[in-house]
Amino acid sequence: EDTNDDAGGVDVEAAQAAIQPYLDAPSAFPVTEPLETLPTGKRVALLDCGSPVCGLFAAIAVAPAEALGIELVRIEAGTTADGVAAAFDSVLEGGFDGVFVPALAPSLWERPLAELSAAGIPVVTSGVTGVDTTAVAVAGASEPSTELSGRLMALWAIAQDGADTDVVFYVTPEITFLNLLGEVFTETVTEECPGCSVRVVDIPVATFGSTAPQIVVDDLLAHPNTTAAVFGAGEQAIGLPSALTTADIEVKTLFNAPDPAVLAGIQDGSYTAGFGLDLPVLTWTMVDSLARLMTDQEPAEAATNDELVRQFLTIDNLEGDVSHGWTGYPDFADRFLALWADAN
Amino acid sequence: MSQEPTIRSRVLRAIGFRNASAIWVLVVIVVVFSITIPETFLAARTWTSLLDTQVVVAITALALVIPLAAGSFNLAVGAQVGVSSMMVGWMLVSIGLPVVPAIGLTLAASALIGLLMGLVIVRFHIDSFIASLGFSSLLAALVTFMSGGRQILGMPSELVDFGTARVVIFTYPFLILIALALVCWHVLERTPLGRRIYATGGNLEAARLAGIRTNRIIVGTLVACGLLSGVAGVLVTARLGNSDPTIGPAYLIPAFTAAFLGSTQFKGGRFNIWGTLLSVYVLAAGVKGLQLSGAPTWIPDAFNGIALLVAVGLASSARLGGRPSLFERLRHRRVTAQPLEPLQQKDA
Amino acid sequence: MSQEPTIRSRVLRAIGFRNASAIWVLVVIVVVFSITIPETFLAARTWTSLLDTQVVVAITALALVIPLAAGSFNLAVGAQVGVSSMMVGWMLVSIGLPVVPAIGLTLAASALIGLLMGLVIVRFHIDSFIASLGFSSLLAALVTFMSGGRQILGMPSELVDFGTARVVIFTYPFLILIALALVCWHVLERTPLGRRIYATGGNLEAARLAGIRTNRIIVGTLVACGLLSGVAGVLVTARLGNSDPTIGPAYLIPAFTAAFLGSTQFKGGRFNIWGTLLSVYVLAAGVKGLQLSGAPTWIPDAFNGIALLVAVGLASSARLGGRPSLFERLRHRRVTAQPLEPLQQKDA
Amino acid sequence: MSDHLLEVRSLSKAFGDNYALRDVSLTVASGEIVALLGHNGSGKSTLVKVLSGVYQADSGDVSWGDAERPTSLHVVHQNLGLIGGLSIAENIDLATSHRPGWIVPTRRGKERREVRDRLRLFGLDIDVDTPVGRLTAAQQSIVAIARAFQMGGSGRNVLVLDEPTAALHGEEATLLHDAVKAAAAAGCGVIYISHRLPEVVDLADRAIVLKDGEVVAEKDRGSFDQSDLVRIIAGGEPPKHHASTSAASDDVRLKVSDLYAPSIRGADFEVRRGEVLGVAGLVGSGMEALNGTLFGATTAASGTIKVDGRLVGASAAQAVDAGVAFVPADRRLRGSIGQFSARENLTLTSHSGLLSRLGAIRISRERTEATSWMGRVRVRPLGAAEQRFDLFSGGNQQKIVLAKWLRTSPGVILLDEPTQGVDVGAQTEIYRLISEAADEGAAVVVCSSDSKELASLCDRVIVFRDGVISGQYSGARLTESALVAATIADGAAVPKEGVSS
Ligand SMILES: Nc1ncnc2c1ncn2[C@@H]1O[C@H](COP(=O)(O)OP(=O)(O)OP(=O)(O)O)[C@@H](O)[C@H]1O
Ligand SMILES: Nc1ncnc2c1ncn2[C@@H]1O[C@H](COP(=O)(O)OP(=O)(O)OP(=O)(O)O)[C@@H](O)[C@H]1O
Ligand SMILES: [Mg+2]
Ligand SMILES: [Mg+2]
Repeated sequence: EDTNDDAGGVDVEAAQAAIQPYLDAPSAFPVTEPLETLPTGKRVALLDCGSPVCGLFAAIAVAPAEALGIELVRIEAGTTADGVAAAFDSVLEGGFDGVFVPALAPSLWERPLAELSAAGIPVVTSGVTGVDTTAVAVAGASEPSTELSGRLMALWAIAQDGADTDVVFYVTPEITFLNLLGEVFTETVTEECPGCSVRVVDIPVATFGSTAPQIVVDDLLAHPNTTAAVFGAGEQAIGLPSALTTADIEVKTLFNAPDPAVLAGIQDGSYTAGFGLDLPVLTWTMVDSLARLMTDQEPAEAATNDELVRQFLTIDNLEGDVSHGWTGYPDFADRFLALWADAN
Repeated sequence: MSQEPTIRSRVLRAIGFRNASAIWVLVVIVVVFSITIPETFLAARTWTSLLDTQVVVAITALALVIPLAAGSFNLAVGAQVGVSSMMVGWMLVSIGLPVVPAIGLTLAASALIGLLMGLVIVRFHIDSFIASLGFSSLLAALVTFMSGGRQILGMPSELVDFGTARVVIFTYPFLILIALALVCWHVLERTPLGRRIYATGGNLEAARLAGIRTNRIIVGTLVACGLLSGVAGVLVTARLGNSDPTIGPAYLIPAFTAAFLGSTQFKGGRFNIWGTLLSVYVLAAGVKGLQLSGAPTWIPDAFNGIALLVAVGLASSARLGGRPSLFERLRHRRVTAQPLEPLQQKDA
Repeated sequence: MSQEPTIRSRVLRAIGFRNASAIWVLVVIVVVFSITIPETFLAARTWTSLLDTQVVVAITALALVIPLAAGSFNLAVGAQVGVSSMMVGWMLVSIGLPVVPAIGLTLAASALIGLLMGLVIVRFHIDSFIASLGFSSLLAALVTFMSGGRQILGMPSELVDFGTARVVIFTYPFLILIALALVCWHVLERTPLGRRIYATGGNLEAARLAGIRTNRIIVGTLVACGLLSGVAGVLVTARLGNSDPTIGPAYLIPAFTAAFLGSTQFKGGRFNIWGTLLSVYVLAAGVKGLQLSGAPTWIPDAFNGIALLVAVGLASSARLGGRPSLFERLRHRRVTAQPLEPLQQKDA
Repeated sequence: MSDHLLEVRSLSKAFGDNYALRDVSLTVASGEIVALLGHNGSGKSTLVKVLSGVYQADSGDVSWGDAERPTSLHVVHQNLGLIGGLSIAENIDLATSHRPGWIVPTRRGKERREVRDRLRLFGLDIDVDTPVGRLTAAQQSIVAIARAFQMGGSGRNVLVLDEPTAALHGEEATLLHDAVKAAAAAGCGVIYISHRLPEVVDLADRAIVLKDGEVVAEKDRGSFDQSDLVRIIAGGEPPKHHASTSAASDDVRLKVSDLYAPSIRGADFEVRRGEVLGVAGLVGSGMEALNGTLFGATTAASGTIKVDGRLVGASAAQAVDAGVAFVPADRRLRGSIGQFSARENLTLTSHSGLLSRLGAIRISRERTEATSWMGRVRVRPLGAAEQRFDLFSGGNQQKIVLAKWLRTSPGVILLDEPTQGVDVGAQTEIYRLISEAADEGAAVVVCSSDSKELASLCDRVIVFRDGVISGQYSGARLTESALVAATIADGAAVPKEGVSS
């Protein structure tokens, strides 16, 4: 179908142009400055929220930590208030030199963060928004990159269907960064395509892995004109393909930062696309930043500015084993090792 | 007292509030949504997807009914579903076994978990509530251990196709559910074994005095529960197309809700198969209608809570209330003036 | 056999496996980690923070013990904590009430929720298990409704300071826990009201026929439970510095685990306060030690499961086992070879 | 010796330091009815439980006939061992060990027919789908008995009946006696436990008396009569019971008018201060429902119940506040908290006088009080105030429940089957306590199916039939035989006196 007309005040070409840099190749590699001092013997705590994404961060972080001589301790936090509090107590008691916190709601660890910051222990985060930026040295996948994703995904949807666009964004309000993502997404659609329809539907975190697919199916059944469904998180779609099949629904699907399960779904044609986030590079960047922070060096500028490696992934450009996530730079390890090679 | 009931009064009794309040709740749901959102609610695909999406919850609830009938709580049933879902994925992908042996081994392992739980309960005289709490922690550890907290991807297509293939309008998983329900119903309601199970649940001490090997019954029902939750877990993986370490526990509460609501249906307080299935689908139909109507996210939760209270409240007040419920009174006036039953204490 | 036991034998009995197996599990935990990770495990701050982090679980468990003692399950207790945590945040931030009225209103609302649940149970003759399942759905809906699924940030500093302030080494929340435990213990174990509560839980019909107003007892215990879970919720908000809509349900399983494990301690099968507190801290100490040792993530879960089974198993087999447990036998050999009493007693 | 169906040799069983059985030996031969007698707590039920494998004996052994033809055991336990939630048919089916299989479907029509016919043998005609929990105590006994009489064809059966007639009287008891005799005649060995000595004298080929777990006497038919047994069991002649001497005053404490309730169709009567009113009647006559209704345990459909001028009947708590006490027939399910100690059960009805100034219960004082009351009603083991209630023997449980109410010095005492399962010695003791309570001003209502008990204990007896009061007896006309006749015979044939409503 031809989506290149400029009907209803939609500038499809502009949208297409805006997403073009992310269609065929990943965005730039973030770290280019060599490391000067090795953080040998430093102890780093990694908080594990228990979800598959956190598990991925933890698994990927092992290799760079080893290469840098960092002792990485994985501490189970779960997602419960007490679990997180107890885990941070262990962090505070454990005499760590640095802390890596992926994807934990900041509301659960405001107090220990203040204590860590007061104690001068560097903290880096990934996938956390709304955190006290003065206390966190490097926040990967935080506000700046989230706003960019919201905008680009909205433009992607407009680029697909032009003036007919009727898009739904699934948000999980409990996951703080998704609220921001949803806001930017809706704003962008209404700004760039006043005639298009956009709606935001909540998928509570408690429904992940159980009734979430039904919420999606019922929403799509109730809105049969929907052209694209955009998901803030992969967990929202656990069990979605078979639910869509049994309900005879066909719709374009786009995922923010697809996890391995979604990537596999893109590869086998269950899903249309994902706005890929290079988790391995992000994780290595975080470990690299910690290494620099613990040895009184400046972290990489792109890391501080939250510039991530991203690309729109489809069945056409996504190849290979995705079970550890997608990477735009299969040689990322070598690149980092090269940067670290001259340190002492 | 030994007067034979007429067929008419028997039918009326079978579908009265007292026996099947959930049917009335279902009727209300269907009528309301057929009026408010006829195009979507009455569409065929709404119903096929409804039948299909509840299969895992329904099988988990059946799995739970069996030990509950024998008086054992099993709070680990969600974790058991999670373990078998993970295990079948692990065998298929990480170990690379073919589909049939992988499923066979998974089911065997699931039954074994049930066996262990049963043995712990009867050998160490641990209350089933506590033992199964303990097991649910252990199984959560097992899932994390097998998965490292990550999904296992790339299930073979035979398994995934099986999870979504249809016979006419019913998916294979749904047909499996029906087959399992028939078997469980037959055993529980029709056979001496079923009677021994209910006797064990009714009064352990008295059942033992009646010569029933209650320990074997308890262990056996937990094995059966393990097996069924194993089937549920395999179907989860087949339907997801991957194994996800987080999905198990979410089935616990819906399964318990269905089993308990089901126990107030048809059999007047006994855990039973059809009441449980009915409950699963009544609650699901209500949620479906609300979601199709675009209700805010808190509405389905509120509906679940209210439906449960209303259905059980109708059933209990019809059964236990000092005076007959409105429905009973209307029925009495129309049908026959039966003598009141003696008001006696509840069961031992 | 009205011979008075010696003090020594009383003390020995009180801390034996049969009565207090959890103490032995605690001893093992402390010994092991004091040897393996002395610097971190024996640090004072480890213990003060351990005492403090478990306060909410412990208060929730106490809240649960009260209706359990009266024979009512309350599966909504986690949701109740969640509601009051959200409600206090909503009143403080969204409505802008001062701290004291906000807390007062929250506690009143929490008690009211308990009252409603109790009334539903006794008026409509709904099993507490089912009624509280229904309520937990309703309360989940209420939390979502109040919060829209989002956190409420920016609690007033008085509240947050209260959540972290200390008297010597104990935080205020911990002192509140101890005060509440003392009150609950006094009422349950020492007063006629407590006796009536346990009687209602022991045999509802017989308690009613002894002139106990069992309906009031049931409703009253649920009100008390609501109030305590309200306190727990307020403390959650005070300690986090914000209200989070997801935190409530997570307290359910730990609270149940502690209450049930606690029931096997000290009082031989009766739900009780000190056993429950002991259980909370035994499990927490084990998990703490494992975390400080850097054990893999699945180990704490496995520990929870095994500790629960071992503690309860020790207690039950010491109590029910045909022959004396190992511990009893050792004790007999070491303590004294008491002369057997005259084997036959003559009537007075 | 292979003639014996069952041989018990030197059996001992202790609970803690307390011997329930000591060196007990006995045999049961084919066709023989052996009566097992003894005071409450003497070990009878413990022996039954050892035989049926519930308890493991500490020493001694039990042999079951010879190897080729093992004896099979059929038991009615003292607490019946029925499952309240299952129907009559399902309960009876549970004992059928020779069922063709585990998963062969049950033929329900056939099963129901058989069960119904079997129950009719014992005089019970009832819908066999009724849950057992809804039956009266007497009906439940019949179901349990019918179940035990389901015997295999080998002829080598031992039937053990632990107080089967505790809740049965008159016609039902006679039917049971006939069935027992028929079973014995068919070659079955019977162990019959009872505190009712007349039926023992009638049935038993041999009587074995236990005392504190030891066999103290073994006598063959003809070598004992009722008074011999009383002497052996009670350890001396029990004091004769003398009915209350204080003339009942005119002061009405309990006034019942126009009472309607399930199975009661209009009752009017009064009980005066110091009076012991007996209520006789068959099962279903309204007799067994009366006290529960007066107490408010079950609500009346209409009518008024006044205690000392105060309206009661709405709830048990209201009745207790008005000074009413109620000892239900089912002590286990309705009269006690099984997991509580005897002490806690005894004081549950009132803690006044046991409290410290802060409102806490003073445990030591409570224990003293409990121990003294347990002594007064002769609970064994002596001084076991801390023992769990459900570990006491059946008769001793009954005594504790009684003591719990007498302790509160109630103004109106409602007793259902007050001495069921109580041994002959303690029975007189309980009668004395009841009379004393009446002498102190209580109005007592005793509902009992034991006409002898009513005749000897009561000042006046009213008879229920078909839910209405059909007769009233007092003074010289109040005799056991008059009551028996009045409860069963047709209305017209019975001499009546002051029939109300
Ligand atoms: N499980 C137990 N634990 C402790 N003591 C027990 C237990 N079972 C029975 N006893 C004690 O054993 C003794 C014998 O009890 P048993 O029930 O055999 O008496 P019984 O002769 O049947 O009396 P009754 O005529 O009252 O039924 C009693 O003192 C009782 O308290
Ligand atoms: N609830 C009951 N209480 C008492 N008697 C009953 C009850 N139900 C059935 N009966 C009796 O049992 C007999 C058979 O009942 P039913 O109609 O169920 O048999 P059926 O199905 O024909 O038998 P089958 O299944 O053995 O072929 C009837 O004569 C009836 O009087
Ligand atoms: Mg006995
Ligand atoms: Mg007796």
